Amino acid sequence: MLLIECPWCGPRDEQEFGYGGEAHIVRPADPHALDDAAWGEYLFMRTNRKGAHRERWVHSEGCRRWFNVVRDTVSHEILAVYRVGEAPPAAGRRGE
Amino acid sequence: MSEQPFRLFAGGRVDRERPLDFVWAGRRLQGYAGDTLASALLANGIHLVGRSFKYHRPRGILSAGAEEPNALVQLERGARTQPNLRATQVELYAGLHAEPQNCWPSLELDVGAINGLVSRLLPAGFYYKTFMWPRDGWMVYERFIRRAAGLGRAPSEGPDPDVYDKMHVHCDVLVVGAGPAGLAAALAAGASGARVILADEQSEPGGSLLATRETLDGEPAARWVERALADLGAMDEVRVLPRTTVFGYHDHNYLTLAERVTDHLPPGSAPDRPRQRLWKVRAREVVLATGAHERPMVFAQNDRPGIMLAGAARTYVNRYGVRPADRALVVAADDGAYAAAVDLADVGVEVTVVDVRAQAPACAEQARARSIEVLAGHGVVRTFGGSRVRAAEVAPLDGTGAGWAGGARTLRCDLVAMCGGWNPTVHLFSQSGGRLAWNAERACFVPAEARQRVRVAGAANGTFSLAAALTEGRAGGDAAARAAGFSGGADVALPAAEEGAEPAPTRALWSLPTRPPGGAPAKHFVDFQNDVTANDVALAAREGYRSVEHLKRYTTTGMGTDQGKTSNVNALGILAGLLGREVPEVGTTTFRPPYTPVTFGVLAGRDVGALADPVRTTPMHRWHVAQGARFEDVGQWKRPWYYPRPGESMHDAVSRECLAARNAVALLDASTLGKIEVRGPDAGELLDRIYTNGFKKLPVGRCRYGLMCREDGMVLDDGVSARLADDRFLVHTTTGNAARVLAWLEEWRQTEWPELRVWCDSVTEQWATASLSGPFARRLLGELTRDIDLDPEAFPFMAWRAGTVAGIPARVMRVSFTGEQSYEVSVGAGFGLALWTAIALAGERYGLTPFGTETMHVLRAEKGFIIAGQDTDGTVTPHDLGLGAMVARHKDFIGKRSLARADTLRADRKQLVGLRTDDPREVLPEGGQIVARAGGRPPVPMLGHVTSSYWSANLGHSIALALVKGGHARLGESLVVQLPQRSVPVTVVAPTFLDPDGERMRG
Amino acid sequence: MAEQHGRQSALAGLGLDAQARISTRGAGEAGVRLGERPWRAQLALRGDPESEAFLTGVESVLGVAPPTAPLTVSSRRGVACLWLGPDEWLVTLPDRREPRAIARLEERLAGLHFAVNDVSHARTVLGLAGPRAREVLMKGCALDLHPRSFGPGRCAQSSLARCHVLLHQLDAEPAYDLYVHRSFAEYAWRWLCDAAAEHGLAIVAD
Amino acid sequence: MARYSIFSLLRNAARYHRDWPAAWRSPDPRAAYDVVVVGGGGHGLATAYYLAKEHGITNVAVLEKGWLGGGNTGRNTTIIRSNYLWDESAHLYEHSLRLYEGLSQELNYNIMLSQRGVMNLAHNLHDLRELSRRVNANRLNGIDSEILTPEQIKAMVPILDVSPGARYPVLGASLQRRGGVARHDAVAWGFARGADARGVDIIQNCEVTGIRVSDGRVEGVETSRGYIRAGKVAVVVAGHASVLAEMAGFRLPVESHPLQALVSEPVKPIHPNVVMSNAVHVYVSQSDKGELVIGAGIDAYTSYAQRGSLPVVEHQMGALLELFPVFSRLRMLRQWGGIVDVCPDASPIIGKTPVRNLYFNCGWGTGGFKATPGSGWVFAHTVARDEPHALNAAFSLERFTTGALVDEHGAAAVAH
Ligand SMILES: Cc1cc2nc3c(=O)[nH]c(=O)nc-3n(C[C@H](O)[C@H](O)[C@H](O)COP(=O)(O)OP(=O)(O)OC[C@H]3O[C@@H](n4cnc5c(N)ncnc54)[C@H](O)[C@@H]3O)c2cc1C
Ligand SMILES: NC(=O)c1ccc[n+]([C@@H]2O[C@H](COP(=O)([O-])OP(=O)(O)OC[C@H]3O[C@@H](n4cnc5c(N)ncnc54)[C@H](O)[C@@H]3O)[C@@H](O)[C@H]2O)c1
Ligand SMILES: Cc1cc2nc3c(=O)[nH]c(=O)nc-3n(C[C@H](O)[C@H](O)[C@H](O)COP(=O)(O)O)c2cc1C
Ligand SMILES: [Zn+2]
Repeated sequence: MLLIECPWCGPRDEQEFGYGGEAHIVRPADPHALDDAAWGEYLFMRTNRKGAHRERWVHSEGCRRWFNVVRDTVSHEILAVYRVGEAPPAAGRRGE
Repeated sequence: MSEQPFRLFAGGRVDRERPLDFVWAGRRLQGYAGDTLASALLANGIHLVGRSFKYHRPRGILSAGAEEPNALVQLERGARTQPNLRATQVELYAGLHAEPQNCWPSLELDVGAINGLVSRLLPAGFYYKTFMWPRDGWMVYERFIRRAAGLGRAPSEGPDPDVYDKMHVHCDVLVVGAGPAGLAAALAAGASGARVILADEQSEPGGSLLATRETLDGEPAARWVERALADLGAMDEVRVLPRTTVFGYHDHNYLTLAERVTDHLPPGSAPDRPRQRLWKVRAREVVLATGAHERPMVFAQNDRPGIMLAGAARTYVNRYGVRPADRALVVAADDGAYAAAVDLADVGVEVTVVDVRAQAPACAEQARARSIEVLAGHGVVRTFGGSRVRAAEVAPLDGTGAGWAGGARTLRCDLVAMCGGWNPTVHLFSQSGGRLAWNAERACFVPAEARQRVRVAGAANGTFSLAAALTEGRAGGDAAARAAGFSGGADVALPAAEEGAEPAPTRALWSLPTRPPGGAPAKHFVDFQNDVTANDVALAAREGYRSVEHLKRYTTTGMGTDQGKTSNVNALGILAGLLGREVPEVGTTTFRPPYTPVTFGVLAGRDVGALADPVRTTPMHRWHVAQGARFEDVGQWKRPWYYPRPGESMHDAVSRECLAARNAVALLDASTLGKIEVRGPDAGELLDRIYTNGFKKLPVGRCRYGLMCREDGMVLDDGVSARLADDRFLVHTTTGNAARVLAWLEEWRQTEWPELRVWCDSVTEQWATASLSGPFARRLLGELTRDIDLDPEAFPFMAWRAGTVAGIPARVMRVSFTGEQSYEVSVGAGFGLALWTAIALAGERYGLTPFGTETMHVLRAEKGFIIAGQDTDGTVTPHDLGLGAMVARHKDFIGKRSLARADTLRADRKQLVGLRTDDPREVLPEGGQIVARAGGRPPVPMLGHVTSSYWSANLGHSIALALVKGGHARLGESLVVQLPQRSVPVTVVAPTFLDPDGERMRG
Repeated sequence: MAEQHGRQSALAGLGLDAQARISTRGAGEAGVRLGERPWRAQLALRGDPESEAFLTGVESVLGVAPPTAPLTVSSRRGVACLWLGPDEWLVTLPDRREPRAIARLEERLAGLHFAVNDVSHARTVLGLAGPRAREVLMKGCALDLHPRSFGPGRCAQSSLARCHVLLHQLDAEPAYDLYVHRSFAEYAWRWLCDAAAEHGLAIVAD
Repeated sequence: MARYSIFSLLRNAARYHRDWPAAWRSPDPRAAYDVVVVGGGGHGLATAYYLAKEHGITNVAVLEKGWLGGGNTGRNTTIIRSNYLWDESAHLYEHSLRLYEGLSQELNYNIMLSQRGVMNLAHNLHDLRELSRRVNANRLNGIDSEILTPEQIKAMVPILDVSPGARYPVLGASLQRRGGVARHDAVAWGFARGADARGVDIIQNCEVTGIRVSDGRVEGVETSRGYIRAGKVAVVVAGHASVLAEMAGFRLPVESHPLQALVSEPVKPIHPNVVMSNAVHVYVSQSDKGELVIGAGIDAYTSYAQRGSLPVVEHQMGALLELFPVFSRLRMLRQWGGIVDVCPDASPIIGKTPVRNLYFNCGWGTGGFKATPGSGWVFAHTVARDEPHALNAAFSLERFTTGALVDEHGAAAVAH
């Protein structure tokens, strides 16, 4: 059971959260300017990193806020937590 | 009743004032409070307690604890029976009933023992090499093999009469194991004021101190244990949990504990209390003081009843006051055996020690002082006996330990006590991700690098002396508390332990030689439960199954209920020898939870029966129940499905409800629909980006049907939204998607478009909704409201108004899912029942008929309205549904780009159409597959399937909706619905069967 | 009381008034006391915590300002404002004060980006109190409720067994208000009764 | 290859089993191979076996970073069935099941295929509708499939609670009688032995750490045991597909998640076939040794930690006991997890990649054990011919560009 630090509510059990997949996948400003391949890339292709992974979580049973986490997908160690719109902390780049 | 012939007159922790009767294998016996089933059996002279899995060999009690592979019993009967319990851990209570397992007709005379006679044909993995003919032969062989499978029996009746509990706890320091190291750790951590939990799997704390005659501060060690417990009891923030096994060490210092709350009491005698409790502990710091398991020695016929671990023999003497034998042979590869020899001798057992080490260690002096013969450099050649060991042959070993150096001598004995060394109980440490290292001196794996916030102390850390275990425990407890931000535990006083002799190294002789060399290999058991022998290990290695993981799976070593606590390291040692490698190079298999098995019941906790999963009901539920409604499960909701009148079939009831809705007026409980308030200056903008159609221009007071897609262009949900104010919308979702759509809006709003000034709040539970449908709907509603002008001019279709209905503040939306004149009346949920009953009363004059989801489905299908999730399945676009007109051209929305991909532009996509059966009475089964023509051999190309299908009482014929390849271009075509037994000819029609222009609902 | 002027409490179906008399032990010796506290007016309030105008505007209407410290409650004279999220609060008021409170908030905050919704019917409140109340909660709630981490004046949203709960600790006995969604209320009630049985349960009227 | 039979067993017994040969060699890697298969799970070994057997390509190495079959092949709940919804899937899985039906003989290794029947339960009207849609489709595709009433279900599995008042009432089930289970390790070992006998080098403890690409074409692989040149590289590494793709410079539409499983202590036979329930996310069978083999769901987050997790198991235990009340007093013996690679449409990817002569076979997610022989068979074809077989043409990477997904979600939220 992961212990995830909500930036607002503090550390809570993983079961209070929803997982939102890889972070920093920005929706293209003009989707229609993309060809099918580029659109497919945005829709489906994922880094799926083994190691430090930047990902989104939402505190669904708590404050309902989305935020970002850098988590090692092998050890499950949480390396950083930061809010939407903030740049990933430098430490989060470890192992990338 | 027997008189416990092997019970000592004094000593031990059993209460001779409290005799307890129990039944074993049909015999009534007696033991004492404080006994385990195993100690009580031994007190009665019973050693044969089970049969092994594969060869059905007679087996006895090997250990005195959690590591027991042999003494597995079936406890109790009926709904409370439990298989595979270790007799060594079952606490005796009055009236206990236990039976041996895996034997027939009886323990003494077991037919399965035939397997032993042909055992040569059954080496490891034999089944991979045979049972292959004929081609389907395995199904026949399997039937027989399965009959032999398994150990004990599951209850034949359910549900479980007992209840199970769970607890979430947070603590600063969790100490696992309450032996000397754990007690010292808890005292140190507790003294610092930290929140401490001390858990031990045994009935009372004390660990090995309860089983020895060591002293602390010159007194029996148990006295100190009492004092330590009293001290801990006085600390407010310390919780001591006996009978609690820490079975899992998960991510982020989360540990799971199984407490046996009332298992030690007669079944059913504590009805208020749970049987077991699952503790889920989030610990800042952990101290593992889990002790060590003694290793058996691997020699020929080392599995007979009466052959046990030396430490176990010692435990039975000291803790349970049992004299386990008259004459004992103690076999040593480690000094630990001598303490057992001495303790046995002191209660009158005649003892001989055989030490595989060339020289007897210093501690042998104590044995010699009791005139115990010590044969150094000797080993056991083989043993004799049937249901109990009778004698053993011993001989001098050669220097390498691989052969015998002299003649054998037969010693009479009814107990062989062996000590092959000790394995620190590193299970939890290893589960936590910690790395192990090999200690060559003591021939065992010890904890090395931790990955989580954990410390190890005492025997679990390879620290085998009492004094050192105590100091290490204190240091661990103190350091853990300090790491959690508390201090002051370092100077907790520790008792003085006796100084023992410096221990001699353990001799890692993984398997003793056979005799005669090269002759028929007698069985040297490595894994007792699964009957794996040293030869099986050799065979696996020879055949290429050389990774420890292959060895495990090919031979099943360590896969039994004991998970190899006594066998794994011996197997590794043997394998390493065969491969010419060192043990640590070979490595261990993976330690997995649980440390010892835990019941499914305690994992489920209270989530069973009525509490298995919340059942959600609407405020009107009681009324529906009173009217005899049948319910349909929609997610967690119970929705009225239909309301049969006495004697009515479902078909009758639904037809009646359908007719009422079209010809009079009918009433549906629509409270379960999701409702979201979207508010802020950018509310319209948010909806525009989510829905395929536009909302920004929707006038206040009006409603609009919307469709939303996933980013891949597939329909996600639909529903009607009302504009409540300039900056305010009420969005409706389908029942099943209420939470999902709110989450969807929030996700986009927060993560992608934080600049939008808009809030989303769920108001699903705030409102109860009664939906009126039918030509009399307006008239009926008119009787219930005075302040809402229902005139169609004033209150047109797709508008909403606020006012009072039946005297209750209400919001009325003129929307229609049935295609009839329809009003959805929403009131505060607390008034739902009042509203409903008021409508029902006023409606009597109009023939008001309540209807359920089934009728709703029919009515909407008559109109060709879809149900997301029924007529769509995640592969359907708005265009496929014929709703292309709802796809805005001049704005972007989630999923729009995907509608322009190659595959979504295909003309032959599956599209929503209507189907008419040639026989109007034939109702197609939903899920029926559509083909071009009947017959044909598989694979038959399929064109689509029936998504919705009903008898339409209003139309007098059946109707169906279907997704059909290129369906929009097939109107008028004849196709066939191919069912298992027959094929049904159908014609493709437009999906709207009734009132295509919507006169009825607009009017 | 499960019914009032035609309004049904979320637990009206359970016949609690009768149960209050047949509870396992008297309120005095029970480890846990449980009762429904219906009819509390509740407003879902959204706004910008950085906006002074919003905070003071709310305070001028309700008498309490929305707390900006996470997981806290500000309360005064029967009105409480519970922190739900950085821009989200639950305001509780005495019964039937909600229409006027909403109207005044709308008026006072006009022009600001805020939202207020009447959610008085959406949840009910279960009162749980007694020396063993914390233990009962711990059976289904993973929050750290130890006095060192949680106490009177604190609130938190989490799960209780299989439903969402908003927990508000009222005093140190401890006593809690548990806000549960209406359609989950019967489940939560049954669950609490079951979990509390081992400690002795008294069902009390509000 | 020494043939296994009852006679060879008798013969060897007489010599105390001292003469059995190794089931496969353990050669050192050579400098170059025609085809390097990365990943020694069932799929990789089957690929090598069929390359040799069907296409005569025997200069092949299988590189496995750990031990053979130690990935998902060694940790799955062994359910085999072919009753998939869409034609593309149905044909592929049915091909696989047919191969399974003759596999013990073909490999001369008893994989203990036990066709005891697989049941999928329906707990509400929606389930029932989806079930009949699938059963109808299966039958038209020539796959045995039928619908059972609660009474029929009860007759087959008496311990299942089918009472209408149950929290998860059983309204019906689909049954594929040819479905069942097989001994998972034996599938890997049998293919390994068969491939080895045809000349394939099986190299364990050899991790691929890099893929050399030049001019858009694969040249070889870097490994923990040195560089190995390769004419073609076929990657079949399940949960690690993205890691290997990254080595070759592209991304995949997969995410890796831990899928949970557990076994009970062994008990006498009580559960005759395989019961699956998508709605409550459990599936359970009883092995020939007696333990209940129970699959649960996946952890929602991506992970490469092959570990069991508590919350998933805890949650599903409640549902399991609602279906099988008599299991309450049985005990969990061991729990673990495997890293499954999940595609957005819950269907695999088998085919060519942006790099020439580099092929990927992945995305089997929670349900690829049943596909082992079929997957190896079509993948071998794809690698040998440099083009997909008709059976796997639909499962290309291309589909994520065109949108022609094979979405099996609807049919089986938890697929196995
Ligand atoms: C708990 C669980 C239950 C399941 N239940 C079922 C079921 O009931 N029915 C079903 O059909 N399917 C089931 N599955 C899915 C099934 O197990 C897999 O789809 C299937 O086994 C995949 O086989 P594979 O050979 O592709 O992968 P694997 O067996 O995982 O083999 C991949 C191999 O690649 C190796 N590898 C990875 N990286 C490298 C590298 N860099 N270099 C060299 N080697 C590498 C790995 O070590 C591994 O041995 C289940 C899976 C799990 C985890
Ligand atoms: N002579 C030797 O070689 C030798 C070997 C081993 C131990 N010892 C003696 O043992 C003592 C060591 O003390 P210690 O405190 O380290 O060990 P201990 O054996 O006294 O205590 C360990 C305790 O942990 C409990 N435990 C183990 N795993 C558990 C789990 N998962 N959950 C709950 N409880 C669990 C055990 O039941 C036991 O009560 C010393 O007195 C030492 O002399 C000697
Ligand atoms: C079908 C099946 C049956 C299993 N039966 C047992 C068993 O009887 N005893 C056991 O200890 N483990 C059993 N396991 C679990 C394995 O021991 C092991 O945990 C699993 O294969 C994952 O490997 P790992 O734990 O080594 O990582 C079984 C696994 C599977 C897939
Ligand atoms: Zn939060």
